[in-house]
Parts: sequence; structure tokens; C-alpha cells
Amino acid sequence: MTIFERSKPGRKGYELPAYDVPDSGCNVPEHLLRKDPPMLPEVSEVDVVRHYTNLALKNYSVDRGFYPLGSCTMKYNPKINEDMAMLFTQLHPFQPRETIEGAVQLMGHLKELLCEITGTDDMTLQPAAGAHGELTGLLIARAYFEDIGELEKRKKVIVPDSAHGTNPASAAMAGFEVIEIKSGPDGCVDLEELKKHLDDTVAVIMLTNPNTLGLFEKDILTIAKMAHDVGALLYYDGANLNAIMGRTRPGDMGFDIVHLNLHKTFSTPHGMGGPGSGPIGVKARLAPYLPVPVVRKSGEKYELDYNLPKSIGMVRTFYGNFLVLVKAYTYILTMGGKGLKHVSDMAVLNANYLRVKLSKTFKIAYDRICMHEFVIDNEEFAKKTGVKTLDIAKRLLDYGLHAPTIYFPLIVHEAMMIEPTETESKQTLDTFVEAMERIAKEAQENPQLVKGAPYTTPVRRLDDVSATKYPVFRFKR
Amino acid sequence: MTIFERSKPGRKGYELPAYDVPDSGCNVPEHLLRKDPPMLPEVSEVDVVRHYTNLALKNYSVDRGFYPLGSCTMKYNPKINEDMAMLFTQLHPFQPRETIEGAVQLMGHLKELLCEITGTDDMTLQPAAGAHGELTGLLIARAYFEDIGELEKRKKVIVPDSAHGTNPASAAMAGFEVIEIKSGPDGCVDLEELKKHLDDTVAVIMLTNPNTLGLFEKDILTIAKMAHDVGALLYYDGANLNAIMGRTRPGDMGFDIVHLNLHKTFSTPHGMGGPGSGPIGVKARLAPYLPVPVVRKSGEKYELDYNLPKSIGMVRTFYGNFLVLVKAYTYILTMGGKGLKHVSDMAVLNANYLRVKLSKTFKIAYDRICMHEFVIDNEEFAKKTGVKTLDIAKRLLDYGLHAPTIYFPLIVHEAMMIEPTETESKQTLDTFVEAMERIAKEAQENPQLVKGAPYTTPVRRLDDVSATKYPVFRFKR
Amino acid sequence: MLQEIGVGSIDDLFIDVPKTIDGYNIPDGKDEFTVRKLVEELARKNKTFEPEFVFLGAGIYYHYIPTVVKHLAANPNFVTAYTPYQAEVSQGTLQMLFEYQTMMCELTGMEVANSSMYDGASSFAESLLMATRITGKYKMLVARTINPEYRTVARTYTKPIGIKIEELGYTELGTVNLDELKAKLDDETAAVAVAYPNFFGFIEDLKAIRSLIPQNVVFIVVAEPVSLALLEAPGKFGADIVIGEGQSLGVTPNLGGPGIGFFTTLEKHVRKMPGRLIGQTKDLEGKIGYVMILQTREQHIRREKATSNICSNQAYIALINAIYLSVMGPQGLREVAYRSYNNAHYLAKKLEEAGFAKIFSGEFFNEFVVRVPDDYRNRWHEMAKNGILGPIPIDRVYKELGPSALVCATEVNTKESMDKLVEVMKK
Amino acid sequence: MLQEIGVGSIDDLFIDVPKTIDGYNIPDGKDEFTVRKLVEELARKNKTFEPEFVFLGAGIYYHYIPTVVKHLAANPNFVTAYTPYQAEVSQGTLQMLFEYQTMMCELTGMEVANSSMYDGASSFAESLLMATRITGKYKMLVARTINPEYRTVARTYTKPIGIKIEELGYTELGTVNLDELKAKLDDETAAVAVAYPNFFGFIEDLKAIRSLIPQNVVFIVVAEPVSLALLEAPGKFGADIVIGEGQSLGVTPNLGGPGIGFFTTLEKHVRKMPGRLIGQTKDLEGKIGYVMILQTREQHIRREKATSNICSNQAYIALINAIYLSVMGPQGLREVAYRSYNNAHYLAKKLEEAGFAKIFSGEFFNEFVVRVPDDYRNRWHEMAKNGILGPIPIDRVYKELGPSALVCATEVNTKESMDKLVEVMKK
Repeated sequence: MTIFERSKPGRKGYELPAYDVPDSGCNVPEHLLRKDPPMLPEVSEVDVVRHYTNLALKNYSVDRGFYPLGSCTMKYNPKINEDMAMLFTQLHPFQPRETIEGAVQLMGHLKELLCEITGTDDMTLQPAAGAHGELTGLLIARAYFEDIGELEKRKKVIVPDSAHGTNPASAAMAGFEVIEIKSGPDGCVDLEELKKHLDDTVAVIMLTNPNTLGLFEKDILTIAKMAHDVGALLYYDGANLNAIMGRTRPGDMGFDIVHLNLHKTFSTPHGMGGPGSGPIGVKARLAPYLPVPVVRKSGEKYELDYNLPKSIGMVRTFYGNFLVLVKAYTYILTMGGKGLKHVSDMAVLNANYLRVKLSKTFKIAYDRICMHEFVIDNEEFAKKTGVKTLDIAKRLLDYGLHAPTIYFPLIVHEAMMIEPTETESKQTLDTFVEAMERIAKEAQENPQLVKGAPYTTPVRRLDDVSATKYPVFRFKR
Repeated sequence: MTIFERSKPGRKGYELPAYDVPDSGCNVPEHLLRKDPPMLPEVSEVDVVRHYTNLALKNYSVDRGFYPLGSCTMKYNPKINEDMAMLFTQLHPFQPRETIEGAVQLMGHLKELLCEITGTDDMTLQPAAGAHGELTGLLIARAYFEDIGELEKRKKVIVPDSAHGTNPASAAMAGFEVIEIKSGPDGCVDLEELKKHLDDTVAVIMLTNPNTLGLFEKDILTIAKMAHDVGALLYYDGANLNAIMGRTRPGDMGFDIVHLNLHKTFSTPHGMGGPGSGPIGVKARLAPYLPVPVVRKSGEKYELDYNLPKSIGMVRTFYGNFLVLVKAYTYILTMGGKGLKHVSDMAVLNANYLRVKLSKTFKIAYDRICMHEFVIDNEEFAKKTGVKTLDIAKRLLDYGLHAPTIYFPLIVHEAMMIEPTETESKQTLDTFVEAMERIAKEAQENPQLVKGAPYTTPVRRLDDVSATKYPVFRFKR
Repeated sequence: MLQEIGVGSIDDLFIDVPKTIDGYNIPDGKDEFTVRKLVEELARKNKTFEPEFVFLGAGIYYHYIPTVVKHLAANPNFVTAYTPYQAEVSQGTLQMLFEYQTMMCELTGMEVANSSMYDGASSFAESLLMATRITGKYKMLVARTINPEYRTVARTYTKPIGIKIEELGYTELGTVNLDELKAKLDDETAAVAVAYPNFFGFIEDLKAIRSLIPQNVVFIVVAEPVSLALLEAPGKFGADIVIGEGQSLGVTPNLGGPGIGFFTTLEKHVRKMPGRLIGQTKDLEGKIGYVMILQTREQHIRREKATSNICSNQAYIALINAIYLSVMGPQGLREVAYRSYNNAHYLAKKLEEAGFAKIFSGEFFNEFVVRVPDDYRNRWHEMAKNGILGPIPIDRVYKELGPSALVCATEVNTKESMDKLVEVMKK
Repeated sequence: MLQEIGVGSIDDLFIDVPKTIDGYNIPDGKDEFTVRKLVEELARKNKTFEPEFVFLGAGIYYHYIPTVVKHLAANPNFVTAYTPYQAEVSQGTLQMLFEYQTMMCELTGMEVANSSMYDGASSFAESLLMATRITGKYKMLVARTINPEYRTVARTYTKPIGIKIEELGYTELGTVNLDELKAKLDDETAAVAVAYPNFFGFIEDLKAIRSLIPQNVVFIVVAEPVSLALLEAPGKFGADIVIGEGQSLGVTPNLGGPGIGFFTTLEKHVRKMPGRLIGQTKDLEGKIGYVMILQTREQHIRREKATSNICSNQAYIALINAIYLSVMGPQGLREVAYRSYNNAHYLAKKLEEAGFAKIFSGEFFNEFVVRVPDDYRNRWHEMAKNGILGPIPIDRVYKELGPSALVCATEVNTKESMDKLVEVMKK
């Protein structure tokens, strides 16, 4: 039942304080005054409580169980992060500078920590999400080439076919032409293919490393050199940073622009899809183009620097999703340098354990040592049993587990992309393996069972197709 | 799965701060040192989070839906109560008096408000629950009779057969002999029956008014006079106060000792069974016997009075369940005098509406205007259909509702005691009526369906009998 | 586990990775009690103000937030869920967003709302990109009375694809100059954008503006959602796109983030719209359920041809908006809007009496601009020291106005606090 | 609704009720924002102390409470559920309590734990009543080193049924006088009760005590649960009943309430035990589940013959205990216990060096008693003004000791804060 169906005219769930300001009367011209009130719910406090409490019960979440969405890094979100963010909720972004000293200091310190982690020289914390960071990074690249007089010739951005969907979309928004290059047979960038497209018309190469197959681009130093030799910039998609902390840094590998997902690697909760945070770190020569304000150390204090004449401007208001920054900062204090290295060690260990265990039953797309995630290729499995990756995913829900990312990356057909993260125990991984094995058996013995899944969820399988074909965008009486 | 089965040796979910106090060595004699560590869970933070998050999902609660347990007053618990209690969690009960001024003031003000509501002259906030208050009240009666030299002859406490089970148990704990008297045909105290047992050997008559049938004892003023005429005290069980606020007060009706359940009438949450709070209000002549400390107004301030030489002592440490007091205080400020009257008006209206609607399908034990609750008598229904009250209760769970109190009061066979409270809307009441009607139909058409219920709950019907016959008190490996 | 994998050590799993560092130059981790102390220390270095003594708005507003909002939104099954990729175990998220979309449609008078954007500014920027997708044209007429930061963000977003933004000035009424609008409108114009109420707090006459704009020019309205309980819905005046910042609907100020951008339009434009959409459907037993729809517009399917690159959004803030609107209802929101309006007008009168003249003469909602002394900025800092977050000086952004400040009142201000402000400003 | 009921007005529903008042002499209700202000004002009239500067225990202790405890316990499906009368929709409550019972059995070394009592004092009182049920005897030997409030409550509870409490004094070791115990033990004795550690913080030799008590005399131990991570479990020494206050297991001090009483015993005594018990069973499909068991002992069935009148208990606090113990585990609890022990011993040494002699010479856990100057009480109030909650003077309760104070340290105190205390006490 929707909240609108719980509604009853005249019922209310709020009360405002007594009001003693003299009524000045309303002078708004008649035609600008609202005639019909919006159809918002009219419900009591208990109605509201029950509605949202019951909605929450219909959600799976990290706090309920295993959530192995590949490239989403659904790690556990420590509760202290939430408490710490609550300490900063009452600040207005336009308060006098001297009244937000602590907040600025936090941003300044966080920026330094993230620069250390990424191997970059400067950074903006403003982007609100990963894709927002990508756009910001590409706008910085654009501003840089414009500044050095090369924008006219450099119109292209190279993106491997295994890249996240946001990469090409961001490049297009930044006004670039997207060149997709095919991966090599080993799942990594094909250097020959890259060479074919690489010349001084290329502005940026965007890479995810490890890539979406969970494989580390082992030729990364060569690629960096190739990019820089033709004057192009190398962009790092940070979605998969959780794999390499403490061992290498994007900046050290030659990346010029690095984006981070604080809601992935740095444990801030995903909130059903956001808010996230997508800081962008850059090498020194790109710092003049960062959006304003940039937090900078000035003596012992931090200042907000608005004086960047070459800046791309702003990508959103104020300082970005500040509360998300507080959570990530809390996480880094908690883990410390050694802890972050341990995070990656355990994330990679867990992924490899799962890969090896599952390889006994499923085909791994590139069955060699992986980083924090790997991809199952169910193409043969589907042909043989008629049970598709989608069916397996739905059946996993019946086992009380969330499904991995499916049908991505596009280069693997019937793909299942699995990222366990470091916060899962062997026990949980074994439970997942067991469920997958049982489903494989079900697929052979009783494929209809799997194809009809899920059975135990609040709703059965939903009809996506007609939902888009005959869209219902909103509740109507 | 229990938390113990999630446990793995060496895993941990806590970390303490660095520690720099020099180690003094441990001088505890060897035989007093623990040899085997307790088998507590060894789990990570995420394990703990998932365990308790998933346990919570298996609970029904007021925040999920209708919870019509008769005599339990499962009203909605406003969220602001919780926030206000959180402001007082860090106080130590032995802090210097001058550092808890606000807390004492709150208790003092709350006491005055509750005295006004009950029509009593003084009060203790110390009892931790309703039954605890009953015991306290009876100990006060005992101390009073001892003080006036009548304890030797007054050994009896009269309790109607419709009383809560705690009444006779409390009387017994206070060293009294319990005399149970039968209700009259109208469900109320039978004056003739009462007269038969009433003489100067009676110390106390304990009444719930309205009683557990939801009927107001209309002869209450006569009963009070009869009690006082033989020198007995009249005790008010406050479980059902939610019915009469703003119209009459126990003290006005002649009650000498009044208990309250702050977790019923005053909206503090039930917490799966506690903490509650059971203040005891008394008429002036009983005030000297209250447990210490008593909060008293002294000029403009409140003081904690420990100087009561005739006091019964203490019934628990400190000031009772103080945080529960804060919640009740918040509720009274929120509702105000008029609001409390409105509470009772609506509670009684809702109960009568349900009664009339359900009377079309079920037999109401005493089908006349009721107060805040009423009782269904399913004896004939059970004979006719083979479906018992227990089955109906279990079947209600399948409809996403909580069941009423069942098999109570004992004087109605196959009883269902229904208290909707004032915080439920007509919509919710109608949903309940509809479910009850459907179950009645099911009972006729397919009794096995109802007798096999519940089907949709985390577990099916549980075996109580062997659980008690072969008790398993704790988890064992 | 290493044995199972068949390697000897963790290091063996990282053979492909060039070891450029050995750990970070970052101190060791700390237990949560120590971390708590450190962060609390930073928090103490900020100053928070009693809401009734806040007279600063400019896009972020203090409002009464009912206690239940925080309690319900804290549910971990909302907080720690992700994008509803598996709809069957995400019906809580999906239904909530569907209801949020409905509420935003109702407030704005529009037909379709997406399930959130990053903030008001990025919503605005995306609305201009969308106007170009709809019209194929690149010239935008943007009122100078739109929030300056929104216009900055819009320039950042639109420059790469060649959009040209021309500003429309304002009159002494505090609203857009209609003559200038008429003059600048031409066949190249993709869209006209105004704010309602605008950055100065003044209420643009949407009817008059729309009547000047040809039907094929996209009419974009940046709306303040609380005001829409009092003001006629932009949809009623023929807006094509209505966007804005949703922070004022139950969200704490958060130093400006997270807030939420809302984005609404008409069904005919829906395939040009950015962002995620939730739609109603049925499961295979005919039970109503909700799923993500029209995903072919989105980046993960359409890649470089997507209507936007947005993926992570502000879904959790949409939840807060939805809970807030559920508690307040139409009546509550109107009461909030009317008190805000009335307080601002009371304050304007008092300030005028105290010598702070209003700069504009039009009709305003809950903000307005006053003339202030040359040294006002110092006074503003001084007031903050004394617990008053006063009207913000705006002459650095609107140099043409000279010494001036933007005054804001909402329902949280009291007669007492407003009288106090007037007294302190006079000094 | 009135029409449906067939009455004309609400008043008609109250015809049986004598109208003695027309409303209350209580001000009208207030909105939550105003209520919040009023209660916050009261809260500001209290003083809270930084935990590291608290040296006051005496039954209620400050400990580190992991952040998750509060978050998980705040789940409304715990907070707003009631007694698990319908087991099938209360498995969360029931399993949690079953696990809580197990943890308390483990800590105490006993066989059965109930699912909670009001507090340590009422648990103690009920243990004496139970001893009489077991033995049919009415004489109790109760150590004077048991918390004075517990003894007061016990007298209140036990007097009506004729139980006689005789006190056992203590020696210069700070523990029970064994000679006195021997002397007072007789055939009428139902039980011997001691505390472990006792109110002075000293560790009673349970082995020695039990060896003096005949098997048919009930041996009751009042235990401090954190200490049981370090000290041998009372069950190992042949205790019949082990009870105590569970506040120290993750519960904030709360001005003393709510806390929780725990209550454990042996299987052979279980039918004499007060309080609710949860047991494991199966559903009709064989799935493990949990229900309330042995309810025939309880008041709602057995009425005046029940083992106790307790009904509402402290189940929610049992949840907090269970979460706390789950997070800390055996290792964490031991670390807490050992740090508490070590801190107290460090502090004792420092205080002794500063001239505050220990009054007792036995072995103590995390509390001990020192000799203080005559004017110490004033100094105690003075310290509180300066943010230190110092050792509490106990000479009003233990007059025989003369000027003395009970010093407490737990793991939250630091070397710095303890050194500071010593310095301030010296003044």
C-alpha cells in the first residue's frame, strides 16, 4: 500500500509551536497563489512510522547480509562513521569562515590523506559521486588542453570496452569524442589496439585498474608512457581502488587525474544509491584547473582558496557532500595506513578464495589470480541448462543473499561480477559458494525451479519490460 | 543460527584505546583466578550487526502494526520520548546532589503531574514495573496497619477473579492471604459476594477499574465506602487507567493506593517486556510509609527526602527506572491536560467501535458499552468449528497483525481480550475486523487451515509443551 | 584460504602490481573511542547557532524537522542498501522513490520526477543540457536572479558542448526584466530559465514570462519547494522543466551537503531527461511492485549517448524528503510556508522602520534584500560571535547593488528573535 | 464511528464513570519543538562528567560502550515489541533472550539464567525468598560487605514473610569474617550471602566460605559481572544462586535506572526460581525456535502461589547486555576487567604515596577504601565543580570506618586522569 492510500483528509502528523508573530496579510498576486493543495499524504505520526518501517523490512542491505555486487564495494559501514557525521549537521555553508574552523580543518586533513593514498598533488572534494568526479576530471583535462592551446586538436577520449558505463557518458558530457578499444585476449588493454588509436588527437585515456574483470593492467607503466609520449593525460577510475591500497598508487603508476569513490573504498554507506562522494586528485600541473574552493594548507591552518582564475568553476554548490567526507575521514583515522593496506590484502584474498571455490562449478571468465573481484561466464551454462545468469541471480535471493552484479562487464556474456570485499568472513563466503553450488545443481535437475525464482521475496519476479513500455511514473488515484 | 554458532576463535569486534598505565601485576590468589574463559561469542562487528539486525526482522512491534493486546495498552510510542531520555544517560546516581538538579526537578514535576492525574497526595517513582508497584503498595498497606496496630488481625487481601495474575502474587509476596471473589453476572464485583468476605480481617481490596473485562465498576463508590467502613484500604491497579483520564481519578473514587504503568498509559515503549515503571500514589495518611527517597517540593525547589522513619525501605536501588520517567514526562508535556482526556475518549471510542463491529461475527462476553477494551467469548465458536481461540490468534499473525491477549481473563473461556488504544485509526480497526471476519469464515469452511496457522511467520507453530517438559535453558555446543 | 587458492602468501596475489610504495605515510589506526575524541574536537571548533537566530538562507534553510524523520531514516535497511539492482529485494527503496517522485510531481505540478540529482545547481545545469537535447539549440536566457552558484555550475557543465548562456537582468521590482527577455529571445533560443522565488526572494510572474516565450522554447523554473505550498505550481504556468534544491524538505543544513536536486518535467520530454526513474509494474502473480524504468536513457546501457552520466545520486536524501512530506502533509507544509512568508514580512517592516530600506519593491516570499551600512560585513562577523547568524552581505556577488544583505526568515524564527536581530543590526 | 456504536456522543460511552473532574489542572499540550526545549533546559541543569574523570562506582560503573551497541539496540522492532506472547512473531526477542541466558550462565558458571530482573538489589531480595522456598527456613546470613542498598531492599522484600536477616561483619582484610560465619551458622540457616567482589571492592574467598557451609544451606553470591572475566566463576565454588547488577555490561549509568538484575541458579532449583525463562524448542516442521517455558511458576498462571510476582522485567536491557557481550567477547571482557583491576591498583599505590592509606589489606578488584581527612566531603563537592567525580565518602553508611571513601577505577580512566585525581585529592 502506498503512503497515499494510507492518507485520510484532515489527518495530520505534525504540530508546530504556538505562533505569535502578527499577521501581515498575504500580498502575493492572486494568480500566483496556489489554488489546489498538493496531494501529499495526510497521515498521523504512527502511520508514517509504520509505512517506512515496513518499507525498510522489504529491503536487503549490507547490515542484513552478503552483498557481492562487483565494482560496487559493498563493504560493511562502521556505525561510528554515522555518529561522527551527526556532529556536523547544523552548519550553514555560508556561515562566517571563522565559525567553521573545524570543518575546514577536517576537509584539509582529509584531502592530504587522500592525496597520500592516490599519489596526487592536489584534490577537490566537491564532486558528489563517482560519475560526477569523472566529469570533473575530464573538464579539468579539457581546461588544461585549452590553456595550453591543444584543445582544438585533442577531441578524443579512449575508453576500453570493459570500462564502467559512466566513463563514456562522462567523456561525452565533457564534449569529447569517445573511442572504445577492445580488450586483449587476456582481459587487459591490448597494447596494439591502443597504439592504433593513440596519437596527438587523444586528450585522455580513461582506465579502471584493476579493471572490471578484476584484473590488474600489468602493462600500466607502458600505457602511461605511451599516453604521455603523445601528450595525452591518463585518467584513473577509482571504483576499484579497494584492491591496491598500500602497494601502489595511481599517481605512481603515471595517472594524472584520479577519482575516488568514498562510498566504496572508504566505507561510507550507499544509502540506496547515494549520497556518495567522488573526490578528484590531480598532478601538480593540473591543480590550477580544479573547481573552487580548494582547501589548502596555509602555515598551520587550512584555507579555502577561491582564487583560481583558470578553474573550471564549480561542479556543485559549496563543498560537496560534506557529511560523507566526515564519514570517510573517520574511517581513515580508524584504519590508519597499515589498516588500509590490510583492507586490500583481505579484499583480494577473499576474492581469490571465492574464485577458486566457484571455479569448481562455474566457468571463470579469466581464471587466473584476480584482484578484489572476478567475473563468471555463464554462456555455456545457460546454453546447457537454459538457466541464465538472471535466473541464478534471482534464485540467490531465495537463499537470503544478494546477487552479484550481472551482465557486466559487457565483454563477458552472461556475466556475473563478484566482489566480496574484505569485511566478509570465510564463513560467509562458504555460505555463498554453497548456495551457488546448490543452484547449479537445481539448474541441472529442475531448471524451471530456478527460472521461476525468486519465491520468498516480498514480490515475485517483476515485469521490467512492460514497466518501461507502459510507464507509470507516479501514483495516481 | 545463534550468535554462538557465528563465533570463531580469535575473531573480535572491539578495540580498546592504547594503554599506558604501568602493569602492577595480578595478586589475586590463584584459586580465585578464572581458568576457562566464558564461552562468549567471538565475532566481528559486522557479524554482530547482522545477527541483531536479522533478529529484529523476526519481531512484530508497534512500529510495524496493530498490537491489540488487552490490558497491555500497546499504544504508539512517540519518538521524541527516546530523544529526551538520551539527554540523561550519563548521570551517576551517586553524583553530588547539586549536579543533578535538572533530574530531580523533572522527577518532582512528574510526581506532581501524576498525583494530579491519580488524585493522590504523594507518590514514589521507584518501582520498576507494574507488579513491582503492586508489591510496593501492599507493603505500604502492611506498614500502615502495623503502625496503627492492626496488622495482626488484618491478614487478608481481597482480589476479584478477574484481576491480573500479578495481583494475587503480589499480595502473597507482601505476606497476605489472598481471597478471590467471584464476579457477578454483569462482569462486575458482586456486592453480596464482597460483603460476605469483608470484615476487619481484611487489609486491602485490590481492584482494576475498568476491570479486565473492560467494564467500569459502576458500584465503585459503594465498594469504597464498604472498604473504608471496615477499615480496609482500597488499592487501584493502574493497568487500565488509559480508559478514564480527564473524567475521574482513582483518588476521587476512594482508592487509597494507586499504581500506574508508565509503559502503558504514558506511552513509554515496552522493550520486549521492560523496562517499565510502576509509580505508587497514596493518600496523605499513607505517605509516611513510602519507600525512600521521596521527591518533595521544598519552597521553589525539589528535594530528595530520605528522612521517613516509617518508610518500608526501598524496593530497588536509586530512583527507579529514571529514563522511563523522562519519557513519561515528555509524553505528559506533549499531551497536556486536555490531550490526556482526549486520549481516553479516543481509546474508549475505538474499543466500542471494534466491539460493535466484531459483535456481528463473534460473541462478546459482556456485550454492552465497554471502556478501553472488551472480551470475546469463543467457547461456542470453538465447539461449533473446532477452531479455538489459540488458532484464531495464530491465524491473525498470517494477516500481518498481532493477536489480542488470549485466555484471559480466566473467567471467560476461550477469551480474547482486545484493546485497540487511541493511537489506531479507523482504517486499522477496519483491517482488523476484516481479518477476524475472514478467519471466522475460514473456520467454518476450512477449519484445518486455521488450526495449522501460522504459515507466513519466521517459524511455524512452536511446541510449547515439550519445551517445558524437556527444557533447554541455554545454548550448548 | 591461501592453501585453497594455491599461493604461498598474500604477496603472491599481487604479483602484477608494481610495488611503488610500502604502506602509506599515514599514522596507525585508532580505536573508536580515540577516533571519537579526535573528531569531536574538530566539531567543537565549529560554531552552531540556535535555529531561531539564523537569518541566513541563500539556498540552504533551517526548518523544524519532526523527530520521526531522523528516527525512520536511520533504519539500516535504508542506509546500507544500494541502488535497487535486484528489485525483488529492494521494494522498500523502489516504492519509497516512486512515492517521492509522486510528491515532487504534486509540489511542482509536473508529470514526471526523477528519483534525484546531486543538488539544485547540478539539476539546473542538467536542465540546460536537456533543453539543448529537446530543441537542438544552444542559446540559454538565464535570469541573473537565479542563485549565483547555480549559474556558475551551469557554466561549468554547459561550456564543453558549446552552450551559450546569456543573462537576463532584473528591475527595481527584484524580478526578471521582461523587456530584456523580449529583446534577447530569438530563433536560436533553447530555453528561458527563471527562479521562483528567485535568489533575492522575489516571486517571478511565471504567467507573464511564459506568455512571452514561444511554445518551442523550453521554459525552466528553478523552484524552492517549501514555497510551492503557498505559490501556484509552476506546472500550471506551462513550465517544461521544474528543478531545484530539496534541502528545505526535512534535511539539516550539513554545511551544504548532502542535499538533493529534484528534477521534474513533462511526459513528452521524458526520454530526454537525466537521472533514474522508478515505475510501477506487477510481479508474475499480479502483485504491484516497482522497478527502475527507461534505463535505456542511462549511462550503463546507452554509454556515451546517455542523457546524463549520473549514476549514484541522492536517494537517501529523497527518503528524508519523502518522510518529511509525509509527516507535514499539505496542511503542515502550507503552515511552514505561510509562517516563513509572514515572518519575512514582519521582519522587513521592522528593519525598514529601523532604517534598513528594502532595495526591491516587488512581492517576495521568505527572503528579501536590504540596504546596509558600508561596514556591515564586520558587523555580520560580530553578530556571529554573539550567536546570531545574520543576513548575508551579497555585494561581492551583486556588485551593482552596493552594500546590501539578503535577509531570510523561516518558521523557526520567533518574534523575539526577529526583534533581537533588528536591535542588533541597528547598533 | 459513534453512529456505528449507536451512541450520540463520546460522553455517552462514559455513563458508568462518576464524573469527579472536568479535565486536569495540567497545562495544555505542546508541540515537540517546544517540549524539546523544555526538557533540554532540565538536562542542562545537570552536570555530566568526562568518563575518564569518574572515580565513583559503588554499583554503577562507567565503561567503554562500543558504538554498535546503541545503534543495534535502537531498532524499533526491539524497542516497541512487548513480552513475546505470540512466539512465532517474537523469535527475535526470544532468541536474543535465550542467548542472553546462555551468556549469563557462562559468566557465572551456573546452569540456568532467567531473562532478567529489575536490578541487582531486587535480584538479591528475590534470591533470599527463593532460599526460603528451597529450604523452608527463614534465617539468612548476609555479609555486611554486600551493597547497603541491596540489603535495604532485601529487608523490605523479606520482612513480610518473616525472614530474619543477620549480618556478617568483615575483617581488616575487607572481606567477610569467617569466624562470625561459623558462629552464626545453625540448623535454622536458609542461606549465606556474600558479594564477589564485595561493596568495598574486595574479593571474597568463595572456596573457603563454601567449605564452611553445609550443602543444604543455599549459597548466594552477588557478583559483579565484568569481574567474572578475571575471577573464577562462582559456579565453580558451588554457589546455588548467583545474582547481580548487569549495568556494567554496556549500559549507560542512567542515574541508576534502567539497569538490569541478572539471576542464575542450578537446574535442580529451577522450579523455585523467579522470573521468565526462555527455552529452545521446534516448530511443527522441525525448525528450531524459542518459547517461554516453565510458565507454571509464574504469576499469570500460578497466581498467589507463583515463585514471584515479576512480569514486566528489563528485557530491553538484556538486549544491550547481549550485544555488548557479543562485541567484546571473552577476550575483550577480560581486557576490560584486567585494565580495571590494574588501574585500581595503580591508583591505590599513588593514593597511598600521597597519604591516603588503604583501610583494608585484602585483595581487591577495581574498588577499594581509603582513609580521608575529616573535611573530605566538602572536597568531594569541590572536585565535582571542577569536573572530577571523585571517590564517594562512605562513612555515613559504614560509620564504624570513620572518614573514608570508596575509590573506583575502570578501563575508562587514564594514567593522566588518575594522576590528576591524586593531585586534586591532596589539596
